[in-house]
This record gives sequence, structure tokens and C-alpha cells, in this order.
Amino acid sequence: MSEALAAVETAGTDISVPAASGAHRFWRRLRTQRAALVAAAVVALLVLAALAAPLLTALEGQDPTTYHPTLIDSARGGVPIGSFGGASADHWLGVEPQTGRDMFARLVYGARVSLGVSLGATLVQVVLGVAMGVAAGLGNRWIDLILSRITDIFISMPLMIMALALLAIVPDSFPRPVLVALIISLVSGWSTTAKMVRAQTLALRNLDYVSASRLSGWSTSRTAVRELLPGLAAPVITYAALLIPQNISAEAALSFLGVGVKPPTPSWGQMLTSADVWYQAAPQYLLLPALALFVTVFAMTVLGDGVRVALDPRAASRLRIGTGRKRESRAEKAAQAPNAAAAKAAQVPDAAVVKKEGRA
Amino acid sequence: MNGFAGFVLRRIAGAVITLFVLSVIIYVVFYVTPGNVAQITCGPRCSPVQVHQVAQQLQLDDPLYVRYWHFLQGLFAGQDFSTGTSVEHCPAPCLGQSYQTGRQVTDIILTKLPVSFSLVLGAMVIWLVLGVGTGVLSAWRRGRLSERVLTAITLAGVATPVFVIGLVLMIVVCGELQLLPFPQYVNFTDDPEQWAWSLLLPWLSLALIEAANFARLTRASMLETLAEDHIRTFRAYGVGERAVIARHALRGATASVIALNAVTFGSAVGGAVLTETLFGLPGIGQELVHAVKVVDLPVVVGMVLVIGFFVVLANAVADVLYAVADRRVVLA
Amino acid sequence: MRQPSVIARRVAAASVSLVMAAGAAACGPKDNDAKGSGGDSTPRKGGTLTVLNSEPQADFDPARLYTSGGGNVPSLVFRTLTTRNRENGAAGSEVVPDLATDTGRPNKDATVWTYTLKKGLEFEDGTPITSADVKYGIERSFAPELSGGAPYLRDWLVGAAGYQGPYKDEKGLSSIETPDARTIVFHLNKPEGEFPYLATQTQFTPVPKSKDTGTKYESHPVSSGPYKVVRNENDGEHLVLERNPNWSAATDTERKAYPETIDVRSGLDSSVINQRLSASQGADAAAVTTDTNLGPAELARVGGDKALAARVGTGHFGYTNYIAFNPTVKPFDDPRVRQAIAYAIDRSSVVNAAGGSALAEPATTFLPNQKSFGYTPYDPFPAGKAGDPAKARELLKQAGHGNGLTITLTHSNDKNFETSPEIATALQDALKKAGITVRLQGLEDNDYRDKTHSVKTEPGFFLAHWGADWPSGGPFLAPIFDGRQIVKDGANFNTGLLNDKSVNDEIDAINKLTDLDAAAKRWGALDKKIGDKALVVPLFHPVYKRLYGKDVKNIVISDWTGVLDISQVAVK
Amino acid sequence: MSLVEVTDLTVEFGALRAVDGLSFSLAEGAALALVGESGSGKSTVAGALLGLHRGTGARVGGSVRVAGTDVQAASDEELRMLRGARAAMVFQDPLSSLDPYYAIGDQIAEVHRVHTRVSRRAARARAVEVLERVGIPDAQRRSRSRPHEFSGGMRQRALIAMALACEPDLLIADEPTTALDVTVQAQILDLLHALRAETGMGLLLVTHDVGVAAESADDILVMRHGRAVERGPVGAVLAAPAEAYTRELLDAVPRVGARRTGSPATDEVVLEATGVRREFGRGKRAFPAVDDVSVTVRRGETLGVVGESGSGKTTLGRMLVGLLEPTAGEIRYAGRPHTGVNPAVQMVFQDPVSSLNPRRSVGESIADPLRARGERDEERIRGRVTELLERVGLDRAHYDRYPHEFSGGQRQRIGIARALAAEPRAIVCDEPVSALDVTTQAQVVALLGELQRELGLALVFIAHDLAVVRQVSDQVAVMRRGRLVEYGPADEVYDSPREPYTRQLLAAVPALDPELAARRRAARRTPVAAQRPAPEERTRVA
Repeated sequence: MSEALAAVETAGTDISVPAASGAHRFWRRLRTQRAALVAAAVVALLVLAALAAPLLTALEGQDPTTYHPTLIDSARGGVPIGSFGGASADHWLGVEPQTGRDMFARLVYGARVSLGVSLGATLVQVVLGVAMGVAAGLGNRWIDLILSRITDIFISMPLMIMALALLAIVPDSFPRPVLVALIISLVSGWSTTAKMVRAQTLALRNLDYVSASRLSGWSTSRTAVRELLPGLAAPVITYAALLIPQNISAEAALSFLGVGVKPPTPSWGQMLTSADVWYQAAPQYLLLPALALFVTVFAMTVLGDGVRVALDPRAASRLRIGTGRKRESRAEKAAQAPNAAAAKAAQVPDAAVVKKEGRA
Repeated sequence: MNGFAGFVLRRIAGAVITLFVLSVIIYVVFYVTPGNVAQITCGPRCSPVQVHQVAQQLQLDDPLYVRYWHFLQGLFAGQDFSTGTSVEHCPAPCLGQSYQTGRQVTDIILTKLPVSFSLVLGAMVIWLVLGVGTGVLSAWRRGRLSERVLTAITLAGVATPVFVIGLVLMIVVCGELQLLPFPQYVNFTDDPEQWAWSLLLPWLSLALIEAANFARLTRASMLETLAEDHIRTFRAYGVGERAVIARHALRGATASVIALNAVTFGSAVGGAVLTETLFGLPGIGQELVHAVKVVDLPVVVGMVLVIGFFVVLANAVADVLYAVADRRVVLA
Repeated sequence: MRQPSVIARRVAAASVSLVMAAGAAACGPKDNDAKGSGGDSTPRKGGTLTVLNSEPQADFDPARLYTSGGGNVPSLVFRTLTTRNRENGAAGSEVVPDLATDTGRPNKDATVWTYTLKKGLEFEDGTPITSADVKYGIERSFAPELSGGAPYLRDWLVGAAGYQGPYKDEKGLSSIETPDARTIVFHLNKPEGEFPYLATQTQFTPVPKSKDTGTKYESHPVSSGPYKVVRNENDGEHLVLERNPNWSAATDTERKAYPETIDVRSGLDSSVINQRLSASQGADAAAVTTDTNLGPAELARVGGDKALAARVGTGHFGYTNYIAFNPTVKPFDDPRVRQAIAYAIDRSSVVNAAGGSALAEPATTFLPNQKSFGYTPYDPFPAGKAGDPAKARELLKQAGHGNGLTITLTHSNDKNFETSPEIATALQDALKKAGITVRLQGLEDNDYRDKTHSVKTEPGFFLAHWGADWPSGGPFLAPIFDGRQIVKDGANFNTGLLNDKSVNDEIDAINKLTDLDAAAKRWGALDKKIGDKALVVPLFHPVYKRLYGKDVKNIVISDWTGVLDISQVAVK
Repeated sequence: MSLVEVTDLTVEFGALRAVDGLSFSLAEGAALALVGESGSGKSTVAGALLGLHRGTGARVGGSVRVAGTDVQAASDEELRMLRGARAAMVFQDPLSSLDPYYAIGDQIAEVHRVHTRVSRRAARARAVEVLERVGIPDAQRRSRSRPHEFSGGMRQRALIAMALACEPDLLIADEPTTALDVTVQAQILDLLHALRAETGMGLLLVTHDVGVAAESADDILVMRHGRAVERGPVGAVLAAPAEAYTRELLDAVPRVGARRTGSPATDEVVLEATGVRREFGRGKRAFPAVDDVSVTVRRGETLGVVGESGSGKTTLGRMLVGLLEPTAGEIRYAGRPHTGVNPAVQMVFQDPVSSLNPRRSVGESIADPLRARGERDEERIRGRVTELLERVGLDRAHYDRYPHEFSGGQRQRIGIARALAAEPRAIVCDEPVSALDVTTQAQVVALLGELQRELGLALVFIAHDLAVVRQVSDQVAVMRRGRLVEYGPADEVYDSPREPYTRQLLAAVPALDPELAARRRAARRTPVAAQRPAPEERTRVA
């Protein structure tokens, strides 16, 4: 990821006027955006559904793995018998072609994997990215150089290829969803996060309160933890919210290449993969997971934007006329920032940018 | 322009190191991946004797570092290969010879690259128009219905895997409505018009999944710019809203759009595996996935290096363009 | 058998394709629906036939090809000593002369086979085809550079085991004699009554030594058949074949060669191929596929569409998907456990996973259900349609696994449907009813092959499949059950590690027979005998259902290869 | 009829009433100064004159007539015609007020073409013309530069040029010189004055700096809490303020004349810099921000460091506290050379916003030095912190509040408390009051003085405002382009400056007395071309 984009990555949070303080402010800002709240509710529901999958399916009286040969027409490729993919009181969303497994059950259990994988991956990406980014941002020229080089190497690795290779190497006993999550996060995402965090760190470390903390005698590491990390929260959370959808589709893509989670474990990506050919014969088989995926990504993105606005004081004070007496000093800060990225960090707004191998 | 020259030099050095390490990693990774290359090449019914002969012929029995050394030799000095009846020279930079087909990796790449480029270039035009257009509109009509709809469409692109979009597009457009013939890749040199028609759907599908990023970026940077003081200045001087949006707000977004575009392009050249597979485009990505499955090490390394090269290049280009577009930035 | 090699060499990158052998050809529908659309209107010469395939013709060198009966596209360019009979159904699984005047003259113990070439045979460049060219073609197939063919020549020809081909060893194979330009004699190290079948494979194609360019040869092989290669773009992705002026129909009674040009497009996604064939617009109206089955999803659609259904060719290729046991691994050393599993199998759900009753027929015999294989119906462990869990539990109790049993089923993660996760999960679900808990071990395809084909690492319980190199019991049973074919330090296919003298002797005895019908009967008997040992549990025989374009006429699908034969197709 | 007629104007942002029933008028060609501290609503008024509050959700009441247009009633189109053509505005921050992506000439031309139907070429010519008029040297060439290639002063000139482009009747200047150095400020004010004289346009000057008002306006209107406190001719109001608040305001303004009283200075040297040099950038791009500077600070003594932006005063400060390592020379603390930070030498920062971590309660921030020193006893920490809070004039209850809940002045006090917590012997104050309103400034300065007397602190007081510096300093160091121009006892430096640069600085300080201001201006009048920007004045881009 280029220095330029690293800057592009950085959230709109204006570094010399630090962002929200305290959760309550954050919530107040978030509450003002109806769209974001709805999105948050949707996400919450999805997560709940995933967690409560066993209960929900028990409620329906089905499970995701049992075959129902009687519900499908074997002579016609195993297309579900009856309209709407054989939807009925027993099978709320119908059954899967070829196997007759319950769609609803597979959908909610699939949510577990898809959400789990994407959230897990995002977590790793963020942790790794922040660690590397902060280290590079605070370390001396050499540390910075080496870490940046490592990041570059990961960035230029094609996700698919590494996935195919790694999945063949790693022993079969290793839990698949974890592995998939790891691969997604290791091969993509974290490196861009790192670049972004580095740029932010370079800009943040010039702030007076960071200097002040050093003056009071704290070690650099302690300063980083206490003064920098909170400052990074805004851009990082924002960026994470953008990573999640990307990771969901990456999981789908891996399934398509046959290196996703293993059957009989369902995942939305896997369902889509086997469903696309059924688009004409059994539309709901394709549409249900596609819809689920869309709703999730949509909600996540809207929520992400909401979070950004809530964390970005300038977003709140858009288009207002003020005397802005402190701008000059801010401009100088940006100007003195050690490199282009940091300078731009002060100016360039955010965007969702991760590597595309995962999805194209 | 000393700063610029320095930047270029640093970038080249960095790129070389990156690619070098990358090649080592790939060698090691594929050295330990399961799959008896000689057996695969020879076929499963080959007798041990035969497999051994093949292994010798492909120099598979050499230790890892020797094989890597041969690879480097080929890269810098070229290599000779026996076709059985004759010996032929593969000039530097020679990426070796495919285990499976015996073709020279450089040839394979040269036949595949144009396809990948055709795909990505065309898609790029669409995703720029679609993405930036959406971005501008949604920044301008912020909060209105038209924005929500547009955003939803682009997001649908992100949310739906390309193999779904692509297939459904094909079934509907070519199968049911019969508006277009089914895509069938034609070399640009053979028939430019057919080339364009054959790539229309692949372009669309690929562009659809990328567009959203551009829309988001454009929108974000435009809103950011709209909050800047200089916008206030031009409003205060009676410059119309259209002009403010088109001249000033959009201009503010170009730098980052250019940067994003370069990077997207770079990663898509080798990354559009699914699109290539679905539409049967014999491009880099598809070939690479195949090569991995049959553990065709020379092809894998060659292709990964080429892809890595494009990613690194794209990122450097992104920086330059960014700096050119935004003069306040000096490359460092 | 050809299957794995092809897949191993050409895994469709990421398609859900139900791809079968790239080289496979067609086979006669039991129901003669061959005159589907244009079958009955008289075929005429001319036009361009389009072939839509998912697997590129990566190997187009007769030495490297691994085909059954000379393959489909390859047999348009390569003629061989003998070839398969291009007729519908059972008749299609007979061997007939091609370059040779007859299917071969054996000595009395079938260790020496003599062939005479027809008169007036020419290469595409007009030079006459001699027996020396045939000999050279076979010899070069021993070169490591050109590896990939079937093992039989190496196993059968005298002194061939260590031979490295003409590039390394100028003086060639002494066991192949060419007393004159039209006669060629093969000396075998043991009786082989089925040699005529072997002579159908592309290694028996004449190759002019002067034109041989080693590994480069495949880009433009010299044609001896009705068509010559005029274009071969990036490694078989796009082939264009045109009529070979120096081929005379007089010397070739098998190939009809109606179209003027044949345009082979490969590397396509299987679902796209089927979409194009069903839409059948423009050039696709004259299109066929030689390697892509209708998927279950498409089948569901075709079922509802009369016009479409009329354009589906159905074929059967000698092929069996089965469960393999390794009796050296506990608990599968106990025959009762193996039998219990055999009883518990729910073949209907397996069939569904394989695409439904239209695409797969439940199998209880290891041999394919065709006369030429000597098919004799039997079912040692009758499990009915949905399995007999009760009987299974009972056997398990006897074996001391009364309170359930947990085993691991190994399968490939690859998406070609025969060993796929789908089948594995279907079995998992079925065995649950018999109180058997199945843990799935899905391996990447290469890993799966290495493990299952190596005596050292072979798992105890895994999915396997076997396809016919030619429609006879020999190549189907011997590699799997002949004790002397257990390979210790290489690719082993005798997964049951069966080394039973009586079985071995019977195999030798049958191989002596040159009366193939008589041989077939005894293969069938042998199959039944082995079946009782429950070393394998047959699951299903695949059925090929393939669409062809509106204008395609004269559909011939033989039982030999299961798909329509391009050499017979007309588009005018 | 008058140029501007504001009657009973009220502007409300949500609950906040920024302007509350304000009325005033401005005659053709007259100059009115709106003076007030931050939050007095003066800028809001300026915006209202051009109807800039439209569509921002602000509620505007009362009536505003500018050059015959009823701003409230006018259609968007009419408004656009008013903006720029008849009433033009000059904003505070010239850098952010120009589009960074376009050449300055083009931006002016664009504005010009909005109001006059002329060709691109003609508009471009006009742009060069006005740029020349505002004293941009080599205007033809410079008109092709982008804002960041201009110095602060030049940018402000460019903005004024833009305003002139359409020969408006009214020029609204919103804090036009706040971001500039004194000398540049003087130039800009002179320019405005000259332009008025020449074009006869009316001027509405919005400023927090009474001096600036005195320099360039005829009438003055003092605002507070959105209301008018006092108005009248500048001379009259400044000489004899009728209202208490005005008086307060005036008293708070530091005078360059006022010398420091009762300094506890001793001769025990606490902090010492000898020949320090600091470079930024590597290789070709390296330049010295501070070059061969030597200063000493004694116990109880205050060293004032003055200089314009880019003079290296901040860099020097950061070296003194050890945040920056000198490239050459050394810093000595109590006689011993010291590298790296040292709790005994603390710093008070300029920007009260960025100097406190917004996510931590002020109590925690102040407690930092204690904890860092290893203090674990929560009781004692809290005790000490509340003690400090009260010492700097805050409430013990503020411990758990967050920075955003405090005003600028209060935050600066918190900053001081944090510095004190480390029990330092020296404190470096980097522009501690330049971001504050005059009244607050006075309080903070006073506080620092007290503390110094009490604790015998050695203070280094860095500022660009000469008056403030004189008020607090015993010794004064004048810096320019990284070097020490003049260094000595405050009174000597101020009363009998040896260096011309020092004199120039002093002459540039705005006077509160209009007559004096006029005389100074006359004295200052030098050919415009001579006012070339110093190279380091250009904003650097990393």
C-alpha cells in the first residue's frame, strides 16, 4: 500500500484537535444519526442470531446437517420439491438442493462462520496493524525502514495463492475457520492498517500532550500506550468497520476456490459458491445467502460511516463558520510532520481500501 | 527535482528487496507443500522408475538452495533447456520452464498479461466513471434519496461476490434477454471490436465490486473538502454551488482517487482470479491458481513475482501521482 | 486409468465443474435417444463445429496423452493401429482396425502381436506413413520429457522397464520389430489377450522422426487423421483444426469428418458452457462439449424444458466411485466392520450428492454395469436404497463396537464431485444412523493423492474412483486387486493390499484369452468373488448427460467413452 | 443612505445565541471595527452581512441591508450578486482560505468572472493587475504559484487582491492579521489603509486586538456576548472608555512601554544553552532551525525569547527541555550537561487544546509526573493534584473533568499545574498566552509571575508578542532565522535597541493611540516591493 494511500486510509479525524472524549460524547454524536442506529441494531441482531443459532434451529426443530432425501427430486438433479424451495412449517426457508438440508438452519449457522471469521480476521488485522504501525511510527529510521519493508512484502503477496499454499501445508487437525480467518488477516488488511496507523502515529507524536507525557518522565512505550493508542482509536475503529465487509467477501471468495471452511460446516460464502449455478432452478438457494451477505455488509458500512462521523469532531462542525484561530499552528504541525504521509494524514479523508485479490 | 530522483531510487531499491524476499518465501512455501511434483507431472500410473527419471530431468532431487540458485542464474544469466531433440536457450531474465508443459515461464506470462490488462483497463474506466460519479452525486445530494439508492447499488457490488454477479449477469443478459453473445475472449490484435464486446460483461462485473470503494473515497474527500475554509471563501465570493462542487470540491478528491486507482489497478492485474475463471479469460490470475494446484513451482514463482512487481509499481506510481496532484506534498 | 492423471494435470481452477476426463469420448445411450434433435436428418459435409471445453488440450503430444480409445479431439488428428468402433451403445465398445488392416494377429499364447498397415496412408505433408513411424511414436513415449501416458507399454513390452526413449537411447526398443515398411511386431513379456485394446491409445500414433521437435512437438503435431492443427493458442486454450487434404476416407472407415473446420475453445467455466449450449445462439448452435456434464442445477432446468431435453446426449463410461478400505488400519482389519459400513451406506443420498438419479446410478458391483466389462449383477451386502442400519449395528456388536464407533473418512477437498466433500458428508450423515460417528478428513487434492496412493501413508477409510482405460475387466480389476501390482515405493492402486494367489492366478489365466467375450464372463465372476471380501464398497456409476447445439446432427455415443463422438458429428 | 444597515440582528446556533439584537450602520467609505473577545459573536456578524449562515441551520433574525440589498430577503441569485461584487470578505487564515490546488491568479480570475462577463484572458489580466496593486512583486509570474508557495503575508495580500478584483463598495476583514507576525501585520494594515484611501470603499474590520482596531478604523464597536457594549470614534473610546468592560479590555492589553517590576532574580544559573544548533532534514534538504545560540537562565529570573514565525524560538525551547537533541552545542542544567527529558525542567505549551489529552481527566494528566516519579499512594496523589488545581486558581472538583469542559485560559492553568507537579526548577513557556484573549492573557501572565516569586522558578518565556514579553522578562533574546539578533536586559533591548531588526519589530507593534499609529505608519511607509518575504517565512512542506 502506497504512502499516499496510507494517508488516504486515515480517518477524517483531525489530529491537532483530538477526537471525542469519553464514551458518552461518542454516543451522543452517534445517536444523532438514525441510519447508523438502525445499522447498529441490524448488526446486533445478526450477531445475536449467530450466537443463538442452536436455539433458533431448535425452535424450528431442524439442524444444519441432516439430509432429507424425500424433500428433493432426485431425478431432476435434486431440486427441492414444492414452491419457494420447499418452504414449509418444518422448513421455514425451504431446503438445500441435492441434500435437502434445512436452509434456515444452514443460514443461521453460516452466520456464525461468516461473522466469526470476518470479525476474528478484523481483530487480528487491527491488533497486528496497530502494533506494527505504532512501532514503525515511533521507532528510529531503521526500525521504520525494516517494518515498512515487511509490510510491503505482505502487501505484494497474492491472497489467493498464499491461501491455497498455506491450506495445503497446515495440518488438517487445525480448526479451519480459525485458519481461514488467520490467512485473510495475515495476507491482507493488516498491512494497510499498519500503514495507516504509522501515518497517524507520525502525526500524533508531534502533539503537545505526547511531549508533555514524555516530559513528566514516562518511557516511550508507556507514552505510546497511554497517549497514542487512545488517539488512534478513532481512525482504527473507523477503518476496522470498513475491513469487516471486505473480510466477509474474502471468506466467500476463498470458499469459491475450495479453500474456505470445510463441510458440513456451512458458511455464507460456501452456500453462495454452490448456489450460483442454481440461480434459475432454485433461486432462493442463491438469493438467501446473497441477501444475508448484502444486509450484513450494508449495515456494517453504514455503521462504519456513523462511527466515523461520531468520532470525528470536524464532521460534527461541518460547514460552520468559525474564527478558527488555531489553524496556523495546526498547519505548521502538518508541515513539520516528518514525511508526506503524515502531512497528508492531516488533510486526507478516509476510505475503505484493502487489497482486492480477496474479492475479484 | 533531486527529491524526486531520490524517491525513485529508494523505491526501486525497496521493490527489488521486496520481490527478492517474496521469491524466497514462495520457494520455501512450495518446497514444503505436499504433492509429488514428479508424480503429478508423470501421471499417477507412472512407475517409480519413470517418476525417478522425470525427477532427474526436472532437477527435482537437488536441495532447495541449489534449485533457488538455478532460478537466480536463469534470472540474471539465462538458461538452456533440452526439448529432447534439440537444446534451446532462454535468455535472461529467464524465469525457468514449466514442470507441467515445458513451456518457458516468460512466454506463458507474456501470453497471459495482455488478457489481464485488457480486463483490468476496461474495468478501470467503468469503476472510475461509476464510482467517482456516485461519489460526487452522493456528496452533493447528501442525505437525499438519490444518494441512498446510489450508495446501496455500489454497496451491493461489494457485498455480492463477483462469481455471483458475473454469472447472473451472463444468464440474464446473454441467456435470457440475449442482448449479447456469451463472452468469448478475442485478442485485441485479432479484432478490436469483438475484443470489446467479449469483455463488456467481465468489465462490468469487476468494476461493480470496485466501484464502491471509489464512491466512498470520493464522497469522503469531497465532504472533507467542502468543510474546508477555502470553499467558504468561494461561496462568500458568490461562486455558484455547481462550480464549487465541480471545480473545488472534486479537485480536492482527485489526488486520493488517483492514488487508490493506481493501487486497485496494480492488485487487480493478478488478483482478478475469480473474474477470469468465470469468464474463461486466460489471464494471469487463472493460470496462477492452476499452477499452484499442480505445484508448478517455476510458473508460480514467475507469476507471483510479476504480480508483486505490479503491486509495488502501482504503489510507487500512486505516490508520484499523488504528489503531482497535490503539490503541497513532497515525496519522502 | 486416465482419470486422475487428467485431473491432476488440469484441475479446473475454481469451477464447480463436473468435469470428467478431458480425453474421454462418448458412449451409447441405453435408450437410443441419439436421434434427439437432428439425429435423423441426413448429415452433410461442411460448416464449422465449435467445441466448448473447460479443460484446455494442454497435452497435444500423442506420447503424453492418456486417453481411452484415442480420445475425442485427439483422434481427429491422430490415427492409431486400432481404434474404438464409432457406433452407438454396446457396439461402440468393440475394437476395430484403424491404420492396421486388422485388430492384430497374436501367436498362440498371445505374447507376440503382428500388425500390417493399410495401403496409401499419408501424413498431412503427403509423406507416406510407415511402420517405423509407429515404432518411433511408441519409443518416444518412453522419454521422461514426454511422460504421462498409460503404464501398459512399459509393463508389457520386453525390456521396456528401464528404457528412456530415443533421445537418450538411439538404438530403440528391440521388442518392437519392423521387418518391412508395412509390418510391425510387438514382443510381450507375458500373454496379453487385450493388446488390441491397448493399440487404440495415442502412443500408437505414427510420428515422423524428421519432424519430431521433442517437448515442442505438441504445438503442431503432424496429423495422420482427417484434420490438421492450424492454430494452437496458449497451451491448448484455443485450437483450430482444418481438413487434412492428405487423409483419404477410403483408408478410414471410422471417422466421418463432416465439418470443414473444428474450433476448440477451452478454459471455460462449466456452468457457462452449459448456459451457452442451452442458449445455442450464433456459433454455439453448432457447438458441443467433450468434457462438461450437465450439472444437477442445469438438469433441474432441462427437466422442465422439452426442446432442451431433446438436445441432451446420455452416455455411460466405464467408471466406478467407491469406498476404499485399508485392512492394515484398525478397525478396518475386521471384515465385520467393513461389512457393517457396507450395509449402512445410504446410496440414494450419495447419488443425490453426485447429482441425482439422472447423473449417477447406484452401484453394488465394482465392474461398471456394461456387458463389455462382463458385468454380472451381485450385491453381497444388500443395503437397499437407504441403507440397513439395523444389520450394521448388529455386525458392529459382533465386532465388539456395540456402543458406537468413531472413524475418520478421508476425502479430497477438490470440487470434482467424485471424491468431493459433498459425497463425504452424505456418507457421514448415513453412517450416523448406524451409530458410527464419522470424522471428515478433507485433504488438498495433491495431498490426498499422495496419501491414498502410497502404501506407507494410505488411510484406513477413504473415497476413491476408478475409470476404464478400455471397456474390459482387465484394466479395471488388475491394478486394484492384483497382488503383484502392489507398488511399495511409488503410486499404488491396490488399496486393499490384496495379494491372493487364487485371484492372481485367475487374472493371469484370463489374460491368456484372446476371445474377449469369454474373457469378459470370467472377469465378471472374478469381480463377484472379490466383492465378497468387502475391501471396497461400490457407491455409484456416473452417467454422462451433455447438451449439444441446435444444428448438431448425427450424434453417436458409444459405451466406450460415454460422450458424443466428434468424428461423427455433422453441423449441416 | 448608508452602506451597511444592521438592525436588531440576532443569530442563533441551536440553543446558543451568538448575536443578540445588534444594530449598527456603516457609511459609504467609512471604517468600523468590531472588537470583542472570542465568543463575542463578532465573526458571526461578519458572516451575516453576506448571508453566509444560509443553509447552515443557524437562525437569523432582524434585518441586514448591505449596499442596498436586503440580505435576509434576497434570493440566492441576488445574494450571489452581492457577494464579492459589492461586498467582499477577507478571512483570517490565508492558507486555508485559498484553494491549495489552483494557481492564485486563476482563483482570483474565477471570482472575477463570476461577476463580470469577460474572457478568461481578460480576467487573468485583471488578477495580475490586482496582485500588483496589493504589492505582490513580479505579479505576472507569481500569479501562477499556488498558495503554499506564498508566505503568510503574501497570501493575505492575495486574499485582499481577490476582494479588490470586482471593486466592491464594502470590504469585510475578519481577523485579517491574527495569523501574521507583527511586521507583516503592520504591512497588511497599512495596505488596507492605503486601499481605502484610494478606492474609497467602506471597511468593516473584525478583530480581537484593540491595537489593530486603533490602527485602521474610524469608529469602533465593542462587543460582548453578542451585544454591543460601547461604540464611538476610535480615539474617543480608547482614550476615555465609558463602559467598565471596555476599560477592563484596555487595561488588559499589554503595553510595550510597561517595564517589569519586582523580579526575584538571583545569580544561580539553572539552565544554560551554549552554542546550540539544530538542523532539520537530511542531506541537501537540511537547514538549521537554530544556529549557534547561547543563553542562560538564573533562578527566579525570566528569559523572554521573541521572534517571528520560523525564527526558531520554539525549537530552542524544545531543546531546553530536552524534547529535541541539539545537533551541536550543549544544554546544561544546574551546571551539569543534560540530554533527554528531565522532570526538573518542564514546559507549558502554546495550544491549550492539543496540550491536554482529550481522553483523560485533567486530574490524571496533572498526576502524570507524580506517578511517573513512582508515587503509588492514590490518597497523596489526589491530595497533591487538588492542591495544585487550587494553586492555579481552579476548583478541586475539576479533578475528574475532561479538557473540553474548560475554556482556553483554564486549560492553560491546567497545563501549568501539570508542569508544577513535577516540582521543576525551570519552566519553558512556549507562547503560553498567544492563543488567549487579552483579559485571560493578563491573568495567566500574572499567575506565572506569582509562581515564580513563590518557588523561585527560572522561566523561559517564548512569544511573538513583544509587549507581553517585556511585561514578564528580565532578560530578552531576539531571534531571527535561527540566530540570536540581540540578547540582553529587557529594558536595554526595548528602550535602546542596537539592532535595526529589533527596531523594526518594535515599530510594528500596533499602538492604542490613533495619532501615534498614523505617525508610525508614515514612518514605516517604504516602497511595497521592498517588503519581500524572508525565505524561511514560506511554509515548509515536509
